[in-house]
Amino acid sequence: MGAGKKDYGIPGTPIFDGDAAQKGYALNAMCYSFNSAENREAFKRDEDAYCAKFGLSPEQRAAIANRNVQQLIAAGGNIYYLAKFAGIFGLDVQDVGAQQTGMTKEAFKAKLVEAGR
Amino acid sequence: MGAGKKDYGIPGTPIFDGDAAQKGYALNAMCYSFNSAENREAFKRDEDAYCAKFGLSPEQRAAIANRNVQQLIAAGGNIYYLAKFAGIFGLDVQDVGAQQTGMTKEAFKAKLVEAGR
Amino acid sequence: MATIVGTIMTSHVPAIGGAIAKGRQSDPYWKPFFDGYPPVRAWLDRVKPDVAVAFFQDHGLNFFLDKLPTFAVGAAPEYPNADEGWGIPTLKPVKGDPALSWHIINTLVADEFDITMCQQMQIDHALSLPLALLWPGGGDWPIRVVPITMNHVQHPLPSPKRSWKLGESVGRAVQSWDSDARVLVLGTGGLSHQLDGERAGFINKPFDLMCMDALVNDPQKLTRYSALDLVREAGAQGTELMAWIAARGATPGRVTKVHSNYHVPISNTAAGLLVLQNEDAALPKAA
Amino acid sequence: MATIVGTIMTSHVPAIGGAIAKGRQSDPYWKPFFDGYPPVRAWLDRVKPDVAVAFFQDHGLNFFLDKLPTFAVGAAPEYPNADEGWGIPTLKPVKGDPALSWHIINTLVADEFDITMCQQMQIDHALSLPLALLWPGGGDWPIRVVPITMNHVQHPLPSPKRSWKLGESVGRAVQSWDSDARVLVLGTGGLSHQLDGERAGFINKPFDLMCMDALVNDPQKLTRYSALDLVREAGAQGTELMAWIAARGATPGRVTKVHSNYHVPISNTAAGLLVLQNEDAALPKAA
Ligand SMILES: [Fe+3]
Ligand SMILES: [Fe+3]
Repeated sequence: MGAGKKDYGIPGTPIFDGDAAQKGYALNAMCYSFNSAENREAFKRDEDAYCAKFGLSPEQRAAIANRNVQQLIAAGGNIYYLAKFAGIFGLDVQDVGAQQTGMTKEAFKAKLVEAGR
Repeated sequence: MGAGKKDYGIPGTPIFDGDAAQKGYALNAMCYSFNSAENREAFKRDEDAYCAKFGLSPEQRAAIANRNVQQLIAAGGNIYYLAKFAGIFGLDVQDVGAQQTGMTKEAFKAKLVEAGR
Repeated sequence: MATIVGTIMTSHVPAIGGAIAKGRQSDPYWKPFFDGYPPVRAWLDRVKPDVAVAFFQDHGLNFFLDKLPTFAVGAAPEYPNADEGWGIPTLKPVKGDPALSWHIINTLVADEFDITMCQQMQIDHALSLPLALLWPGGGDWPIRVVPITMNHVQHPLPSPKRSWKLGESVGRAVQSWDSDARVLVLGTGGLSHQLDGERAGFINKPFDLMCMDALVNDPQKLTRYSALDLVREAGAQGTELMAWIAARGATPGRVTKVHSNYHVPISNTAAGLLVLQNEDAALPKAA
Repeated sequence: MATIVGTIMTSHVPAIGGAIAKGRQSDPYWKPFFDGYPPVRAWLDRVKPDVAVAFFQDHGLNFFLDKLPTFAVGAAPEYPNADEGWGIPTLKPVKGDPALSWHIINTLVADEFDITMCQQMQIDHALSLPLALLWPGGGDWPIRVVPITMNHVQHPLPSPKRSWKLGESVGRAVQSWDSDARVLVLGTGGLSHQLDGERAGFINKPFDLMCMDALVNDPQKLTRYSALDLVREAGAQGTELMAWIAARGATPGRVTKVHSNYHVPISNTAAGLLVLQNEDAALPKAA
C-alpha cells in the first residue's frame, strides 16, 4: 500500500518511513518545489521538462501523468507534498480522499458527515 | 569581546550565542555563501554590490572593508564562517590568530610550538 | 517572571483559509466550526497575552526531506506566511520574540532536547489560520510568537511522551523568563483525520472525545500511546494530537476548562477546540 | 548482528588537505603528525571494517544559522565533498549506507533523540581528511559511512553528557543491526584549540593528555564537564572533543588501546589520535 517494505499492521494506511522516503525522494522534491507559484507555472508550461529536471523514476513520471494518488504513494510520494501537486489542479484533500477510496466526492463527504454522528 | 551581551567569564574568548547570532546574521550569511567558488568570484568582482545584497550593517561593512577579524567578531561574525572570508585572500587560521593577538605570524607559530613542549 | 495565562488547542486545515477569504463563516457547513471561536476571543480579551508559544507541524513548507528536524524552534524577528501550493491568500507576517526564543532554546538544550535552531522560518496554515481564528478582521497580529515545529511528515515521529516532555521543558523556560509578559500556549493540529490510503476519511470521534477530556484532567494518560498507536486510533495525520499534548505539557499547575468545541467534519478532519486557563496565574475573573 | 570492531578518534584541520595535496607528509613540520597513521592503517588491514559511523561537526558547509540542528544524521546514498571556501582539492564522494542510517535514526528517535534526518548531506574536511589519512593514495574509499554531525558552531552546544548518550544509543543501534557488517566508529575533531579572540592559539596539553587517557579507561569522567568548561579548558573550538566522547560512548564493552599519537601544533591545533579495539568482538589477533 505504501512505498515502504515493512508492514505496520494498520490497514489502508501508508506509513511514510525511511524506505518510502528513499524511494520517493525525487518525486517529493518536485512536489515540494510547488510551494512556489513560479514553479507551479513552470510545471504547467512544460510538464515533461519539469519532471526531467527532478529526475523522476519512470514509475513516478507515470503516476504524475496519471494524476493518480495511489500510484503516487506507491512510488514514494508523501501526502503532504502530494497535496501541493493536487493544488495545481485546484483539487483539495476531499478530491484526493475520494479518488483513493473509489468514491464520488459527494459520497466521500457524506461518509465524513456520518463519522461525526 | 564577542558580539553577545552576556559575560561567560572566559577571558579572550568570544562565545557565539543567540545575541551574537542575531547581530551577525547578515554578515555570517554572506560568509556562508563563500562555500561556493562562484560567489567568492562575485565578491572579488564587486565587493560593494555583494555586501549590499546581503544587507550588512555599516559596522559589518566596515569590518569587511578593513579585513579586521576582531571587528568582524564584534559585529557578530562567527569564526567558522569568517574563515571562508579569510580564504578568499589565501589567509589561514594562523594569519587570523596572529592578527587577533597582535603578533607576527612567525611569533604566533612559535607560540604554538611552545605550547607543545 | 513571565506568566502563562493558559492554553488554546485548535485544529487547523487549509480550507479554513478559503472559508475566511470567501466570508463563509455563516454557511451551514462552516457555522458549527466558526461558532466555536467567539468565546475564545472573549477569553483572550480578558487575559490579554503578549506573546504565544505555538506547537504545530510544518507541512512541507520550511523543511524538506533533505534536512528534516524532529523539533525546530524559531528565533526570527518575523515569520512570513506562504500559500503552500494552493494559492490561498497569504496572511500578514507575524512578529517574533527573539529574546523568548533564545531563552527557550537555551533551556531546551540544557534539558537535553536536540532541537534545530531557526533564525529564519516561514509559517504555514498551522499557525496563520489559528491566528486568523483568534484575531480575525485583518490588521497586524496583536501578538508575538515563538513557533516550535514537530515532525509529523516522516517516520520515525517523536513519541507522545517525548512531545509531552518537550512541552514541560518549554513551560519551565517560560516560567523562568525574566519578563512581565503574559504568555499564551498554543497547540494546533488534529484531531482525528487521514488523508492518504484506502482508509482516507477515517475519523474516530470516541477517541477524540476521550483525548479532549484527558487533556483537561489526566493528560499524561495520552503519553502511553506510541506514535503508531495514534496513527491507528486517530488516523495517519491524527498524530498532530502531539501538538496538543506538547501544549498541555507546557501548561503549569492547576487548570480549568474555559471552553471547548468539537465538530465533524471540516474538510477531512474532526475539528477540535479546547481552552484551558492557568488557575495559578493572577488573572482577571470573568465578568 | 553487526560487529563494532573498534574506534578511531582523530583531529582534523583543513591544512592537512593542503599538506596531502602538496606531498608534504615528510616535511619536518608534518612528519610527527603523519607518522601517527601507518599503525592505524595496519590495524584497519586486520579488522577490515565495511562501514564507519562517524561523529564530527559540520563547519558551516551543510548547515547555516537559518536552520541549525543540534544533531543531524545522514541517510544519503552518497556524500559529496566541497572546498568550503579555501579552494583546497575536493576529495571523492563517499558512499553512504542508507539501511544502517535508517536503523540508527529509528533507534535514536525511539531513544528520545530529536535528530535532524538528512537524505542529502555534503561532507567537509572533518570527514574527508580523516578518510584520506586512513585510506591514502586516492581511488574510491573502501568504506561506506553514516555521518552524524554535532553543533559546535552556535551556543547553546549540546553537553558532553548528551554527546555521550548519543553515542551510547548509536552503539546500541549498530549492535542490533541485522547485518554481518563490520563497523568502525569514528570521532573527529579537537583536541585543544582556539581560533577566535585574544586567546587565539590557546592549547592545553595537560588537559588533552588527561582526556586521551580517560577516553581509554574512564570515559564517563569527561561527561562531568559542561560545554563551557570545555571552552575554558580546551579552547573555544576544543569543544570538538565531544565527537570523541560520542564515539567512545558508541564503543561497547571492553576495549584495548591499539595506538595513540599526540603532536602540537598542526595549524592552530593540538593533534590527537587514539585507536581502540573492541575486545568483545571476534577479531583477528595482531601478527
Ligand atoms: Fe495539519
Ligand atoms: Fe574542526
